[in-house]
Amino acid sequence: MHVEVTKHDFEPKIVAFVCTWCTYAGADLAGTSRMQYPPNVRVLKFPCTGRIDPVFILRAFQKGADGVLVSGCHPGDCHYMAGNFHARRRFAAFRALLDFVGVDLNRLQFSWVSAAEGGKWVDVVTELTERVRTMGPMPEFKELEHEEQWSGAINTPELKEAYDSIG
Amino acid sequence: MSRIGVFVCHCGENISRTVDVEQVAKAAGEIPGVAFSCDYKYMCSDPGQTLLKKAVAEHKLDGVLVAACSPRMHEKTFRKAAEAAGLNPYLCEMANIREHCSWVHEDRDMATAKAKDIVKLMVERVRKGKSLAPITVPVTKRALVIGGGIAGIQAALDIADAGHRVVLVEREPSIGGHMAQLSETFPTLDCSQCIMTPKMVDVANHPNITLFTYSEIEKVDGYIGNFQVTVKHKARSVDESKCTGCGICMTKCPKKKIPNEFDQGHGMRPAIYVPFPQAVPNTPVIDRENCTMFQSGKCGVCAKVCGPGAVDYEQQDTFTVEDVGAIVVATGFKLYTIDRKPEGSPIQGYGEFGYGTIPDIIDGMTFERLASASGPTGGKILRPSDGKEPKQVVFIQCVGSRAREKGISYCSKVCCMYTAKHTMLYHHKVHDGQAYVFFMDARTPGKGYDEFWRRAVEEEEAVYIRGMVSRMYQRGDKIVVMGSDIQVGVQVEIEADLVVLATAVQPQDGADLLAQKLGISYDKYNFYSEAHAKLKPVECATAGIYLAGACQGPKDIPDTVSQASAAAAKVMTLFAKDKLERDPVVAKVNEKYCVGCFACKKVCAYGAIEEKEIRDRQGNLVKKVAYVNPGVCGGCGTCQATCPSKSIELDGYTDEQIMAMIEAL
Amino acid sequence: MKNKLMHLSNETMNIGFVKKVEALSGSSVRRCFQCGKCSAGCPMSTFMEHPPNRVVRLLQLGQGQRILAGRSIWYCASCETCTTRCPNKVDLAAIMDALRKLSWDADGPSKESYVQLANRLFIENIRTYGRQYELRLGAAFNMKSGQFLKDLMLGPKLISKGKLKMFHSKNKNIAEIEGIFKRIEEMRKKGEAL
Amino acid sequence: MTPGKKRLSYSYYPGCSLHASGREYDISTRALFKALNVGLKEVPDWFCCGATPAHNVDELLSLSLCAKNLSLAEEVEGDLAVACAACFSRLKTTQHHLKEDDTKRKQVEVAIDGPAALNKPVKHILEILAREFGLAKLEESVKKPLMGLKVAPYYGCLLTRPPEVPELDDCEDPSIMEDVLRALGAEPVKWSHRMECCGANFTLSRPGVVLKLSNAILESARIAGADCIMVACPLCHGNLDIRQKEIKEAYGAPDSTLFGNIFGSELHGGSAPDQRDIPIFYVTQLAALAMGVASESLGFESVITDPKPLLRDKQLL
Repeated sequence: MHVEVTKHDFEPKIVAFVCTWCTYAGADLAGTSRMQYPPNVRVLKFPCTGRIDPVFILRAFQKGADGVLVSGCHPGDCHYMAGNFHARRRFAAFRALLDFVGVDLNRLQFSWVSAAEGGKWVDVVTELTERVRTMGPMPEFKELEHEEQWSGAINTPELKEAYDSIG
Repeated sequence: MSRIGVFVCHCGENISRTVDVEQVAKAAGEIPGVAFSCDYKYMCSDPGQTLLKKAVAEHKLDGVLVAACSPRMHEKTFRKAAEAAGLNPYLCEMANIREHCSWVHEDRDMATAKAKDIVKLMVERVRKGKSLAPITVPVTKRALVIGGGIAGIQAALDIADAGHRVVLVEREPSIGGHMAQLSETFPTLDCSQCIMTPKMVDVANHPNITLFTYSEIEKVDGYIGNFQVTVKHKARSVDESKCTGCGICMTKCPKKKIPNEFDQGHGMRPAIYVPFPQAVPNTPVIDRENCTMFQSGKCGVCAKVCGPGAVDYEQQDTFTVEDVGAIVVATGFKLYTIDRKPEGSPIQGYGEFGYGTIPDIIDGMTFERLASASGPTGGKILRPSDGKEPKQVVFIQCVGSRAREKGISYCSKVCCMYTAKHTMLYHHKVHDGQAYVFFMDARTPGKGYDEFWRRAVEEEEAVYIRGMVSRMYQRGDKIVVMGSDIQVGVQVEIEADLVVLATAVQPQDGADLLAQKLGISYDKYNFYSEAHAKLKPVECATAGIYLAGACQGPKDIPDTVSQASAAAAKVMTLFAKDKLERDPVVAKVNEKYCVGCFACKKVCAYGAIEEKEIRDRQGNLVKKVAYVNPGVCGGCGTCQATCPSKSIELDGYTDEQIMAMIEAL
Repeated sequence: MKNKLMHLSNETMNIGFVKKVEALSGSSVRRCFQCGKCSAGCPMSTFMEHPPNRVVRLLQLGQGQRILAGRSIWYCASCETCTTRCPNKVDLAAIMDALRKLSWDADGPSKESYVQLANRLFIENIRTYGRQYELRLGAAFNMKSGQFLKDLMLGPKLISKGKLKMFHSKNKNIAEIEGIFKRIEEMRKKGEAL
Repeated sequence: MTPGKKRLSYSYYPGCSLHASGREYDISTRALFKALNVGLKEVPDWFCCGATPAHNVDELLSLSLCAKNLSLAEEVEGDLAVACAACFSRLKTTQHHLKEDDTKRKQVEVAIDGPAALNKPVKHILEILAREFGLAKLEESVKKPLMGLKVAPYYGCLLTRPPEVPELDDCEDPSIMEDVLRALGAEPVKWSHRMECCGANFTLSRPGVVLKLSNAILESARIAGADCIMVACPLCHGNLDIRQKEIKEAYGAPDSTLFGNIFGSELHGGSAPDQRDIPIFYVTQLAALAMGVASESLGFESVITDPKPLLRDKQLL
């Protein structure tokens, strides 16, 4: 099957944090089935969605991701029994926080993709990519990185006092 | 500065067709810290692996990245090659540029750019990787089998015959389980007890088997190879070491009219009893709730007549701790009943069949007892209400099973076959009787099974009616059965003398509680979950625990025996080694920073995290910290994402590694 | 009904009709595995040419027209026995309601006119009077169905027993009933309700 | 509620039948509540609930009519007491559906041009007697126990079905009628047809259906040795009472299959057929009678199958 490739002005950068047992395997299945999806996604493999720290998502946005996908096993199917349940609770809270900070939640997607759902992986990635493409780039966090980066120097009296009090 | 080698594979044309592998290799070579990069047609081939080994030696590489297929495909291959070249295998990683890149994208430029990115990320992962050593744990070569039905018996005998010691724990006073209750078995119609009791005797006589009946699992500690299991030995009120099994206590017991559980309540037994004559062990127990001595303090007949003085009214429950390396769970099933269920129960009864109040509506197991030569009627088919021989018997399949409205949507698998068997047994015993079967589908896959069912229809003259029964009620001494034949499209009414329900197979009572003690998972019905439906059908997700028989799902005897032997084989495989090696992806605690909040302990699904005391030289408690038992840790990393002080870390997926990868985005 | 050959194809299976039935009834049709328990318990089954399970089967095959052409749906007494006992939570009573509604809308080609007529008169009575007046209902039914002598002996007896009122008054708030009928008709016209 | 302190009081939806063919149900309900000192205030200007014909062909109309009645009932204090089993079923079903289905609720709110009031508890008379007034208190209040009266309690279709809607009792094995009968001193008989359909509203369009189904019910009651049948639905009452004579004419001797086939009488051999009249009582008639209410004010004169000989025989008149 040949898919007509269209060139776009904006190619969003999508980062996917996936668990190794379900979604990574599901993405493998999409490959062995030769399904096609946008090449914008970069996959980072974790043993379990339970391992994924929300900080990783923030960092990914800072490092230029325009959209982030977190995907693991379906609830109840976790290889590690309950990791995805912890992830689900954690990210429910985290989403609310991101919303509060002002991040458009359309840039952050959570999904369950099992090892048998190659097609679903393709759908999820395609949908997220196209959605983020219409939203345009996300510069806010990138700028934030430069502003807030701490040189490591204790160059204000407040900082010095705080540092000393830790001992 | 690290010295990483990057090897980009063409995979024939699978990768190189859409990814410019030369460019990827070239770009990789320009990443700081990459000391060597190349591309090759088939990295997994012998010459490919040799190329990798040579490069490690020549360029003194301290890390290897193979950009090729999915790590699920060849990670083991390349880690072995790296190890052969003298590198720690965990410093070898794979970048998936086939399944995740070349196969799913058409645009060569974009695919190549993506492949470069993937390689860049993975180089960072290799750079921050650590040498890891496989974890070894010793193995106690003694197995525990829970449940003494045919599954547990088969597993215990197989393991014991292989030369390993086995502890077999059974909740009831005798082993034998449900198979001992059956009259004849399909599809051969051989007598169940005739093939079962010799196996029970084998268990009792086997030098490698320790048998604990009337005992339950109290507590399970430890992990694969090293379980400590506390067994509760319920007070039998009879000293097993003294009892000779003469049975005089049972004949003299004045309380004889207690419904016998073994006969489904249709025969009688005394208060001091063995469940059935061939019981193993042949040592009676006193049913304290029904014993006059225990209830009113007066009687004591059994103690007076017991020659060896084995009866002991003062006996207490005792506990032992058994060290075992593997556990086979074989707790079997119970049958669903149509009784009214307590309010809020997820399972419902059958009000339309009278909620079990009509005496001549019985279940399949009761029919087995009626048909059994050792049963309460001596093998004659006589109905419970008035002891008459029923001339019209209606069998109804799928009662409870395949009825999601009643709370059970699965098929119980054995009912089609045993109902066919029942019609045959009935026809053999009551020549002028007629059997009717209401059924939806005849599910008879299995060797000789469909032929068996057809025989029931064609030769034994059972009338099969495709349709279900809506309602049954008593009219005089008959039961009016209101059903339908969907093929003809009419309602069917039969005045039956006896109705036999093929009720659903459910897990044993307390299956969920046992699972919680063992730390294994179970489904919403309380059937135990296997690790993989296809490829790990006897393993649990919890290492070292195996499943056999109907506790995992409804099964007939041949399937149960096969699974029991398979579970035994898994135990033997485990016992073939003195030490266990396992993947070192486990969490470790940085005790310096751990504040002992134990948030990690709460989220750990494996119970791998313990509280460890840190003491100074004087022995004063300084603080408590978390400690991860590497034998138990499953390696999910949930603890690390949860830890507020970032003082627990999963080897192979450290924050440092992941952050480095994100930085390289 | 004759056993006509059933051609099955995307064209002959009217799945749109089945979807409408599912939407109106709020019950799945595909969930039925044809155990026949509904037909076994149906008090009206003997009056139907398609017993209840077969009505669902025909729906599964997209053969709505065969159901509407018959009289089975008009012989359902809405006793809910089928719904109560269905092992698969198929709400057959609601499916029957939906089928009757669709037949009604299509001005049903059904053979069963008496039941339809009775329903129509009943609803007309509500619209006109707000409440049901049984004498009027019975009389109108006999007139329109041409069974002038039906239950002839019962009428006077019931009137003498006070069971049938000769006279009745309209509700004071009768206008509100007309409003309900009108607004439902409008919603349907606009496609806002089925 | 503390007993004795606050008087039980209900709003009341009689329904069309209770103002016509089932007027004795209405009369006896009012008499009973008065005897028990329980308040009962009729909802003003209520409409027909639509009954079976409306939901049969137009669910939205049925839901709207019931929703309209429920909001009319809001104007009267107290939980809504309903005597007619069909009205009870329709009102409860409406509450259940509209609470679960937002789309339907919105459509209904357009139709009735106002919000749907779904929270007023709808209670059947039986529920009020057995649970709210209480069986113990009911037993205490009995002045003339219905000693020796063998009653076949007939639930019919709608009182308990479908299981998730009426919330009255177990949908296959209810006992609320039996409990009330025992409290009144009567003897409920065990019989097979207490929940079979009587033919319902086919009485108008296809009376043959009613004859057949009601015949089976009357038969079953006779076989069980019942003196009479107790009902809680005017339609069931109509079918079993008004058409009883016709049934006898149509079926003659009882048939042994209970399912009216034409060979029935042949199968029955020589024994004399049991053709006893089976009077049909409303639950409120029996209860009021036991409470000592004068039989003249219970509408017995409106009944076709005369219950007086039976009551006289049992010394209850």
